[in-house]
Amino acid sequence: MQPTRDQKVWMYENMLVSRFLEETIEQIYLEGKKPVFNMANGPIPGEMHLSNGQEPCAVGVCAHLKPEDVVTGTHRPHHIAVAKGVNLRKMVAEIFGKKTGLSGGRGGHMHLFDANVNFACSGIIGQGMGPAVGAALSRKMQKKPGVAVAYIGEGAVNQGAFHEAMNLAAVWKLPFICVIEDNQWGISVAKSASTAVKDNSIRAQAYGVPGYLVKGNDPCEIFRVAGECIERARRGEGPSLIEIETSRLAGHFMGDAEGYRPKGELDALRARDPIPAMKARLMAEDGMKQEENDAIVARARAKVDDAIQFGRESPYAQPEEALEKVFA
Amino acid sequence: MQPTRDQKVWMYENMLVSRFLEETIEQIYLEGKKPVFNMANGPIPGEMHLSNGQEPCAVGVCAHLKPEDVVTGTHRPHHIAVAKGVNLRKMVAEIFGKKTGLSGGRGGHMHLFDANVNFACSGIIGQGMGPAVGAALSRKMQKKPGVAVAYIGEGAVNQGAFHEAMNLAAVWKLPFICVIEDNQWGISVAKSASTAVKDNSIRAQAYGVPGYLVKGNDPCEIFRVAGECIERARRGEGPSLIEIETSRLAGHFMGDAEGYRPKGELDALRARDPIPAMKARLMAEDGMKQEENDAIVARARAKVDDAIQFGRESPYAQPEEALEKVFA
Amino acid sequence: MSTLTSTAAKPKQNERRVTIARAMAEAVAQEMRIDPRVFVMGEDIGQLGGVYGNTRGLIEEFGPERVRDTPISETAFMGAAVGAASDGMRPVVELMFVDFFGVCFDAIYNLMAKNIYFSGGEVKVPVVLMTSTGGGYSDGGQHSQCLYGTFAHLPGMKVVCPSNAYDAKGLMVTAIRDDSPVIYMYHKSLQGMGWLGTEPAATVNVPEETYSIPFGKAAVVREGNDVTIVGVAMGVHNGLKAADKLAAQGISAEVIDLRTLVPLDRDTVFNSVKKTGRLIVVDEDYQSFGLSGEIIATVAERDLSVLKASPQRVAYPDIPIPFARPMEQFALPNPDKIVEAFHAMKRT
Amino acid sequence: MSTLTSTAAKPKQNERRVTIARAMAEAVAQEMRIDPRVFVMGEDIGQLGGVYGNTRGLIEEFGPERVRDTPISETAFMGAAVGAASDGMRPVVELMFVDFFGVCFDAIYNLMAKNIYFSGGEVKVPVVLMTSTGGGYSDGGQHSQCLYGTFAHLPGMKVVCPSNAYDAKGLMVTAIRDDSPVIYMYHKSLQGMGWLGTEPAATVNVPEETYSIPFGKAAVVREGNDVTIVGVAMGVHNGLKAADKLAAQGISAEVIDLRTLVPLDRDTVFNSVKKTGRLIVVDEDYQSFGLSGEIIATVAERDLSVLKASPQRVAYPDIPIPFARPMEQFALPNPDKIVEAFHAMKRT
Ligand SMILES: Cc1ncc(C[n+]2csc(CCOP(=O)(O)OP(=O)(O)O)c2C)c(N)n1
Ligand SMILES: Cc1ncc(C[n+]2csc(CCOP(=O)(O)OP(=O)(O)O)c2C)c(N)n1
Ligand SMILES: [Mg+2]
Ligand SMILES: [Mg+2]
Repeated sequence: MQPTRDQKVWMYENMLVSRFLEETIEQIYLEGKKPVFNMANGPIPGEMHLSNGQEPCAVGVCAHLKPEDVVTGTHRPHHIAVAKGVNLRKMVAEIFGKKTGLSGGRGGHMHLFDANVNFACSGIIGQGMGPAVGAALSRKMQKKPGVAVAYIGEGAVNQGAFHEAMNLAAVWKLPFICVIEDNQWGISVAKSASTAVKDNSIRAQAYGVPGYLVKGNDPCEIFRVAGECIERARRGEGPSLIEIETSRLAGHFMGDAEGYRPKGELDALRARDPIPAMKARLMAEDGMKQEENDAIVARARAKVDDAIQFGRESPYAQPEEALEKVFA
Repeated sequence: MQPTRDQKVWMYENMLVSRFLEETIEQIYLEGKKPVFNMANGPIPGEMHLSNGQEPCAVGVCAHLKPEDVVTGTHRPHHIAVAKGVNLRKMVAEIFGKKTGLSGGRGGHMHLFDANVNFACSGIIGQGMGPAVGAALSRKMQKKPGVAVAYIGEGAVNQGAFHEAMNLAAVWKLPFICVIEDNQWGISVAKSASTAVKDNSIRAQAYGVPGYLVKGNDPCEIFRVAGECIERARRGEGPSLIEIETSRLAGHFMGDAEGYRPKGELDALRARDPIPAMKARLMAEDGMKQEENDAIVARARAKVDDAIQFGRESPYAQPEEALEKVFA
Repeated sequence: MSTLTSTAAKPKQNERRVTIARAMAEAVAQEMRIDPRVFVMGEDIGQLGGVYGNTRGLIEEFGPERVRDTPISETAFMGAAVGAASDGMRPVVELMFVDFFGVCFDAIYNLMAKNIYFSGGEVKVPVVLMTSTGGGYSDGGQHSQCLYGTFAHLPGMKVVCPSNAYDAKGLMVTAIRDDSPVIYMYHKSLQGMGWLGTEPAATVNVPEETYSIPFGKAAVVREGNDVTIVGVAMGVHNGLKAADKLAAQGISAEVIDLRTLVPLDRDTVFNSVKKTGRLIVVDEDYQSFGLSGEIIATVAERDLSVLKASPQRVAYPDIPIPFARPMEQFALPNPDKIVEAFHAMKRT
Repeated sequence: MSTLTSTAAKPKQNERRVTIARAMAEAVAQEMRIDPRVFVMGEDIGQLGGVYGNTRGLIEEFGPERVRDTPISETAFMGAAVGAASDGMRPVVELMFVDFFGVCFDAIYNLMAKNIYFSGGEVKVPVVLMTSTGGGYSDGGQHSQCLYGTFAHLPGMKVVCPSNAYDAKGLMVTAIRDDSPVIYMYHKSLQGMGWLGTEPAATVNVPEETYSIPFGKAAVVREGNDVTIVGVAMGVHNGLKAADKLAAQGISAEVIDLRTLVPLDRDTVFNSVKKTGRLIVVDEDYQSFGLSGEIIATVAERDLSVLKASPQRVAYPDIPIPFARPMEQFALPNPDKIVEAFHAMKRT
């Protein structure tokens, strides 16, 4: 299953939105944090996990999804949320902690929930698995359409939740796909130091489900494999697992000095940045001209600028609103 | 690696000790629980998980172990404790809750600890895995001899602890063996309803370690496979996994009416009781005569009788001793 | 003060008397009949009917799609309950023993309890988590705990602890209809399962028709003037028995069944102590940093002057639960300890 | 009353001033030098030196065998810590944020905390579990909790919560030498990590040589006569600042740093309240069913008559921790709230 030209453009544009968003957040995050970096300060305080480099994982899968499909993201959720169609204004406002944000500022960047497009995430490693499996169960029981996709990092695969949820989805033959973003690092710990197998795709065998390894951080290849898995799930044939070799172009979170990275690694990864690669491909294979590119870039930029402006200018909730929304 | 005649006799005798122990406990357990079955009553109150039928798993593995080796058992620990050489008197006294028991009656039948032979267990499914891996780590770090074996039920394999501990043992190449007792049931839930693969041995591939399936509930075959795994671990070549097809000849716990068992299953399993089979084999292959058998049976019986008498006649701790031994 | 009182104390001729186990199953069945979104999952809750009988009969009526035995994978199925609930279902999920919470507590307290807040109320999490509590039958330290304080301490979960079958049914109906997560803690020795040595007073008349009991309303199960005894679940029965003993000594005890810990009916407790001037909290959970301290602090911080004597607690000591009967029984709260506590109170 | 007092308040010229992060790492290193059984494991504690700096320098000195980065498998490595400890090692293991306890709590509270008891004392479990607590820097509801009450409620674990580097070092040494499990909770905003907006008063003079501080001895960090303010970790600093403000109003506050929650130095608290007659408990953990209730109950149950006013608490409200700065800061305890609590106290 190959993406159409429109789908490629969609993927490219969403990768750009995601990247522009991260680049803008990065700048704003640093406001108020210089000369002394103090996470508590600035317009965007707290931890900030940027997704630069991992955009292909988001767009290659989500290109197949409709709003009714369910996605759970990780602690590094922006690219996935963008590709899933989370309301960008509300999402950015949430990252700023504003009243107009997805949760009115209660959640923050690791807790983005958009019920309209069935997106959720958690800051706890591996804990998107169970809820996605539960959503898949809900669809099966209600005989409603929709698949559920859980994103998870390669480090998180060593968490018990992965194992339990994969088995449960397989036993119950649920419309579920586990997408592993293998960026080779769990904070400062390399995959080889944390994971007993080279490729997590082999772990699919432990659940009797198809397992795929996608190399090259290539949106089109991810699209192809994800398409198969999602179709399979839609046909009621059960879950599958995809491991995607991707790259983390930023620190684990902002402020990470990355002393643990081997020299040269980052440069090598940057040289393989998937976004210029996608642009080149569209130009080479799909006859995209510079003008069309400029228009796409401008659209992406405008979306981000609009959302950022909305987020920045929105007011905070009243402090005492903290006490609300504990219960439904 | 085939067991010697002595090893076979050792296995046979320990299976007998274990079985006689369970049969005697069963009787005593029912004292005070008739006509109304109330778990709280009688000389042995609380839950009681008997191991009848699973003795081969215990003796086939433990025949290779020395006191210095570490074993963690499950909520169904008696057969394993017997084969590991746990002090039988103290163990029985513990099951009675007596002051002379392994913990003075604080633990009970799901919490048997004997530091002299490095045996421990837990009533929580899957939670023997981490401690056994930790003991294996300790040996490796201290460069002390010894392997660690964790027993786990086939139902427990679907618990996250299994996955995490297997991966950890494999990444750190520890002298660790996971032994799965597949009795086809987790309380009332059949393996097929809980487990996405037919044989858990395939799950070894998820950790890049050797995985074995042993059929037939045969102590000698278990001995052979366990021997390979344990030798491998002793050579410093890392962990492995063994799934043993065994049979649960009793209810999940005493009082279980087993309405969920298919008709005829129990009779079929009883017809394949591993203890008469082992006797027949010793007679056929190793020239065991009836007299020798009688002597073995008598020895086993005597050991159990002695331990039971010790346990029964021992005093309880003073009630207020409950407050002691919370901290070391 | 709440006007609701338990029916536990008033058996009538020919009335239908029902165990907590059956009251729970009946409430779930009635809700399943009227609401196709309600389903049950957990270990051994299908053909076995639940180890404690509280799902008995459900699989026969509703089939294995809606009454699902799970693998022994609490993290997965608690997480799945959250995901299914947010997707429009109303799962009733069982954690067989509350003691097992440690294998899946992240799914419970970081997801189930917080997703409503993290979504600003946009996502609902109508999960009922049923779990068994309590000891007294020598099941050892990993199968006998109550952990009321552990659950009640962490925000985002409502916590229900019925003491009798009437309340068990009405509170279950309320729980299933609630759009927030509810931890429904049932005490094994109140379940009416003979094999657990049940407390007979928990088995009471229960109407066949559906009814609900609001959360956050304590029940004054016995009125009195000299001392207020506060508890939940088995603590209520211990309190009632102690009240009988105290009555024989001419002391009139009021007994309060909190029924829900979250929300907590602090007013009913405070008003009772205002009347009696004395407070004893009974708790089968560990003593320190838990329910007993909270109730005492609730009264003391609001108005110390209502207390005529130092409040007391009769709680489980801060030790793991021992297996042996003499040690376990020594450690458990009981009516005599409550009577002693009354007499030991330091008058101001 | 304990005669130990914190050195936090007495900076001298030219003295060595050390952060809690460094004091912890120094204590661990010194113990590792003299005891080959001590080792460290956890996520990112090797080359990274711990997200909060408390293992910095260890891998360079002791190598990756004794300073082990783990997979993100808390259940496995907490369980492994128990197994290694019972086998003669003395693991110091890190749970990066206390908020993550839910993925591995069974290994902690059903194994680590109970195996000594279940073995009748035959097995020792010398594990130190270091874990970071606290919020205030907008890290959201899964990365900002304290959970003091959650850990202190469950028997079998000692619970340590230092407020300054001097105590941090001495308590760490005691923890490592203890044969029982110790939960060592360090507050992120006291770590001396600039990127977390550290409280400067936590960075104090720390002797280079090894010393230990006994568990169960609270420190009276400021003496006073009119009110007793009790807290741990950040609560102590809030208490000290409130005491300054109260002093400006002519009110003399005594401030108690509990230092360890288990064992709990109830005597020091009680004796102080006996002197002052008034009690305020400061707690950054959730208010209900936790530390604040326990401290109030401790005084009230022992002798109500020592209290001259209704005791008060300044604790985290029973809500998940919000991300947005205005909401989070609104919810956190602070010195002004303590001063207000003093004035709001109902006199008897
Ligand atoms: C249960 C749990 N343990 C630890 C953490 C801390 N933590 C946050 S992100 C992270 C690394 C995750 O690595 P990976 O899954 O590969 O995702 P990545 O950060 O590379 O996207 C860790 C250890 C956590 N959030 N939850
Ligand atoms: C975490 C946890 N969940 C559930 C239980 C309750 N339980 C006790 S034994 C058991 C079945 C275990 O099945 P299996 O692992 O196959 O062992 P078997 O009983 O067959 O020996 C269950 C569910 C438990 N003790 N711990
Ligand atoms: Mg990664
Ligand atoms: Mg089994």
